[in-house]
Amino acid sequence: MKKILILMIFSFLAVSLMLFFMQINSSKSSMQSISGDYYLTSNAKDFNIPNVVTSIVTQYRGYDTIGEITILFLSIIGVFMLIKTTGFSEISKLLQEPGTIVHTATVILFPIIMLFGAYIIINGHLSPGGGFQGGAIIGSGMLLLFLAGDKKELNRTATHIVESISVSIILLIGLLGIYYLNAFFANFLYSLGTFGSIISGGIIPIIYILIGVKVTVEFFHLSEYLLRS
Amino acid sequence: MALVLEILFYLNGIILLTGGLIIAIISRNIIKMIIGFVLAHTGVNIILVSTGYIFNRMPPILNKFQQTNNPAAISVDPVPQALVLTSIVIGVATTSLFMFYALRYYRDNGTIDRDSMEEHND
Amino acid sequence: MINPVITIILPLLLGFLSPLLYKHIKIYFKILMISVFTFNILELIIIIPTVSSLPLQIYMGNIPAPFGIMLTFGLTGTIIALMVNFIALCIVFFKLNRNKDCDNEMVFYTVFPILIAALISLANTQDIFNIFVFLEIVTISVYILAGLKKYKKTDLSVIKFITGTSIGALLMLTGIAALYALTGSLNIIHIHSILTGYAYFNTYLFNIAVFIILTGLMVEAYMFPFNIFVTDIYAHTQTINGAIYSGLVQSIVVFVMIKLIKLFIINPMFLNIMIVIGIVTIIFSQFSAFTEKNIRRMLGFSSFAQSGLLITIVALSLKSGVHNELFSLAIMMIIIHAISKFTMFLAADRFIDENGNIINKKKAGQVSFFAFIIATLTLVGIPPFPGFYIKFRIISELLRINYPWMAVIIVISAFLEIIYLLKTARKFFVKNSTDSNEPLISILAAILPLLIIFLFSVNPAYLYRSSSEMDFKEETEISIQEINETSILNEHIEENNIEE
Amino acid sequence: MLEITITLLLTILSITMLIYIFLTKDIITAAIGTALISLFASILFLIMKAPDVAMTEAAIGAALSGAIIIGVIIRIKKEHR
Repeated sequence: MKKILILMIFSFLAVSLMLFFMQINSSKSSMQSISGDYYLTSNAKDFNIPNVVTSIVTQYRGYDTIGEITILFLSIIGVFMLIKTTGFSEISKLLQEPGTIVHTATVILFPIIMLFGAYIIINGHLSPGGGFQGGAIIGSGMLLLFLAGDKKELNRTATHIVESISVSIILLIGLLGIYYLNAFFANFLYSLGTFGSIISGGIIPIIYILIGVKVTVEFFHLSEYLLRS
Repeated sequence: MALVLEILFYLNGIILLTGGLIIAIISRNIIKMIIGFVLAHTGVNIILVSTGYIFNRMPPILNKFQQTNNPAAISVDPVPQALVLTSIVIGVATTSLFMFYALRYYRDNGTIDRDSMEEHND
Repeated sequence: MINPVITIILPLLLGFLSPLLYKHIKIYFKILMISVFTFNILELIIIIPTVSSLPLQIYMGNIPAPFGIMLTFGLTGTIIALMVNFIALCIVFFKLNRNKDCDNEMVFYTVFPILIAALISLANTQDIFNIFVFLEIVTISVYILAGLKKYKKTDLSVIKFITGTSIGALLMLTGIAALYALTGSLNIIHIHSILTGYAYFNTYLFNIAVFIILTGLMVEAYMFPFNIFVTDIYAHTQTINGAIYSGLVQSIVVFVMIKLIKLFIINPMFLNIMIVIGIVTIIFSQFSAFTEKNIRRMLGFSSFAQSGLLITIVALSLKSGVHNELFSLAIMMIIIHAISKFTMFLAADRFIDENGNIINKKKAGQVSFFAFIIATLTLVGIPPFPGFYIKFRIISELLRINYPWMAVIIVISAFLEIIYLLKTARKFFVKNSTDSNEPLISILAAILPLLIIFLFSVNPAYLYRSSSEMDFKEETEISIQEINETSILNEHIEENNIEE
Repeated sequence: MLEITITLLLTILSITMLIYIFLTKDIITAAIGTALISLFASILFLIMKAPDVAMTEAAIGAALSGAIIIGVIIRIKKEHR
């Protein structure tokens, strides 16, 4: 009875949301997205890179991205805290001994995944992709490494150093923006490079590579906590 | 044509959102509840991207010529896509914390059933 | 003058560096943290004269006004940020000699500065999606802080809390999607100018979208239908979480809420809904607090009643339409409530055990007791203290714009509050003899907020002046003017007008 | 027309998957179903001309989120025995 009631309420909710969004969709043409048009038109003179989404993520709305990496950082810290307080056994009982297929496939696939992830990160401002995507790809590659039975102990201090330093460099680049152009996270290198080359777009590739390093390390941590705690 | 496509996008998003919430509220298993929230989050992301969709346009990755000649007329709205990138990462951060809290709870109390959790504690 | 963004970036940097540094330089790290918060306070005090004449617009990444993310350090936002930093400083003082409080100290010193940075940013940001992102930072910090010390029911209460806030976040994101689709902008002030500048604009659809966002925010601010799920986080975690949550997070969320209500809600039907929700929240929370035995939860319920009160009076002031000061009084109320409530939590930490009952064995010091009493009197509104002044002004303003029933509700809820809070204080008095076992540094944490309270109560004229200056409307208007000066936007609006 | 066909197919697949997750008692299949729905969503994002989002959803939403959920479930099941 309770279930049927909940189902009814939510189907009513779904129908009303659908009507609401269809109405919005029909009234949308009168005020066509002001900020989207602005970003598309001024991207060429502001940052000079092909991927407009990247320039929005790292520059136009770069402050949101700082919030985003903060959230990832916090979630890893939280998972670390939870693992610590539940007891920490070094060698996992979760993983079975891998078969030959998994082992061989990992040996072949792992370098390719690494290369692909690095490509995605570095080309973030030219083609679809970027720090978060590439970092996640490399992080899943690391997961594969664990599945293949790599039992080496992780050097936690080193990964912590990489993690903290990369975010701090991002924030320091932002502060350099205050120094040069009197605005946090301003692109003070915007005149660098030509359209469509790897070195272009000023600080955008630098920021995306740093984000990629950080995301990689964080997802690596997460999968490590998951499989070995 | 365009309207049918837009309706389908919104329908997909809204069904995932409400279906995920239904799963989250009805199911007794806490892991299944988390799965419901993940589904609902995917649904909201689809809704958000479909607000920026315009029929017969390009993705917002444009070459030099396109960018200098009225790009606003040939590309879809890039803003919702940038927002969704942020939203997806936020979703995975929340999910991982939630899962590990469930794991810690399980290790202490030996149950992940929502109803028996209440009894267990009272 | 230094760019006030520094006040956000420095704590953030400190939080990021904490996993590296904390292990090696424990005590220096704490001193570093204290100096960062002191620096922030000084910086904000320095910019107050500048911003009180003209709000300081900060464009992140040097992007012109409505398109990039804009922070506005107006007088209101600066004073709220000052309050946040001040409370943070007191909490750090309080934590200094309590190393055994949580199982993992490093995590606290990582999460706490990030939380403070997010709250300062949240108080000043003018971008709706930015509000969502930083609110998520705040809630995730709260998840972590709540789980730091494990009591019997901690995990269950955190799981419930995550459930509630996840629903809130989903609603907020849906609302933002609708808002963006309707207006094509994410900047609050720009959206406000679109809303007021176009006659053909569909305000009903718009207000539904805003209401969805506000419903999401209500989960964080514990408005009535939601506080059933999420109150446990007060009851079953450390007392310091109550101080952080009630003093910092809830105040800022309510501030954001009343900002959104003030700018966006035009349709009178939605104003009525807000008023009903606010009044039900007041009544429900005060009666729950009255019957509650767990002290932490009781103090929590009293906070929810305050946020209900604030929402109601802001909605009433908008509904009456007459020029009145209720909005600025509401902001003063937020500040006074935050300071006194967090003092009460910190003071109560010495008296209560993990179940929220008063302990007999451990004797408490005189200073904590004194601080608790003063904070109670301030909160309830007993004459010499500033709480009285604000409540008196609110009531007389309500009578002036013809809402006597609301004044009656405020008076009744204040009576209930007096009864249950003083009943609790009396228990301390009976059960505990005096004892001078209190460490000096946590006495400082209790005395600092008292100084502020006394400052306000010695000279309420100052309070009056600052509250009359803190009219949010003017700040908004100045910002709108600045935005309209950017040429691109004007061209765009003209194009749209022609199309119409 | 092709877009509409693919979208319709994806919608139907998502709905059936959702109903399956709703009805099933086995949480591990439910978790795999979630990853599948994320994958469908990522194809949908590609149709919506959002390649960046599609890539993120496939890498983070489907792979990592699924891995976390399945890992925790397996851990709980192992400790249950």
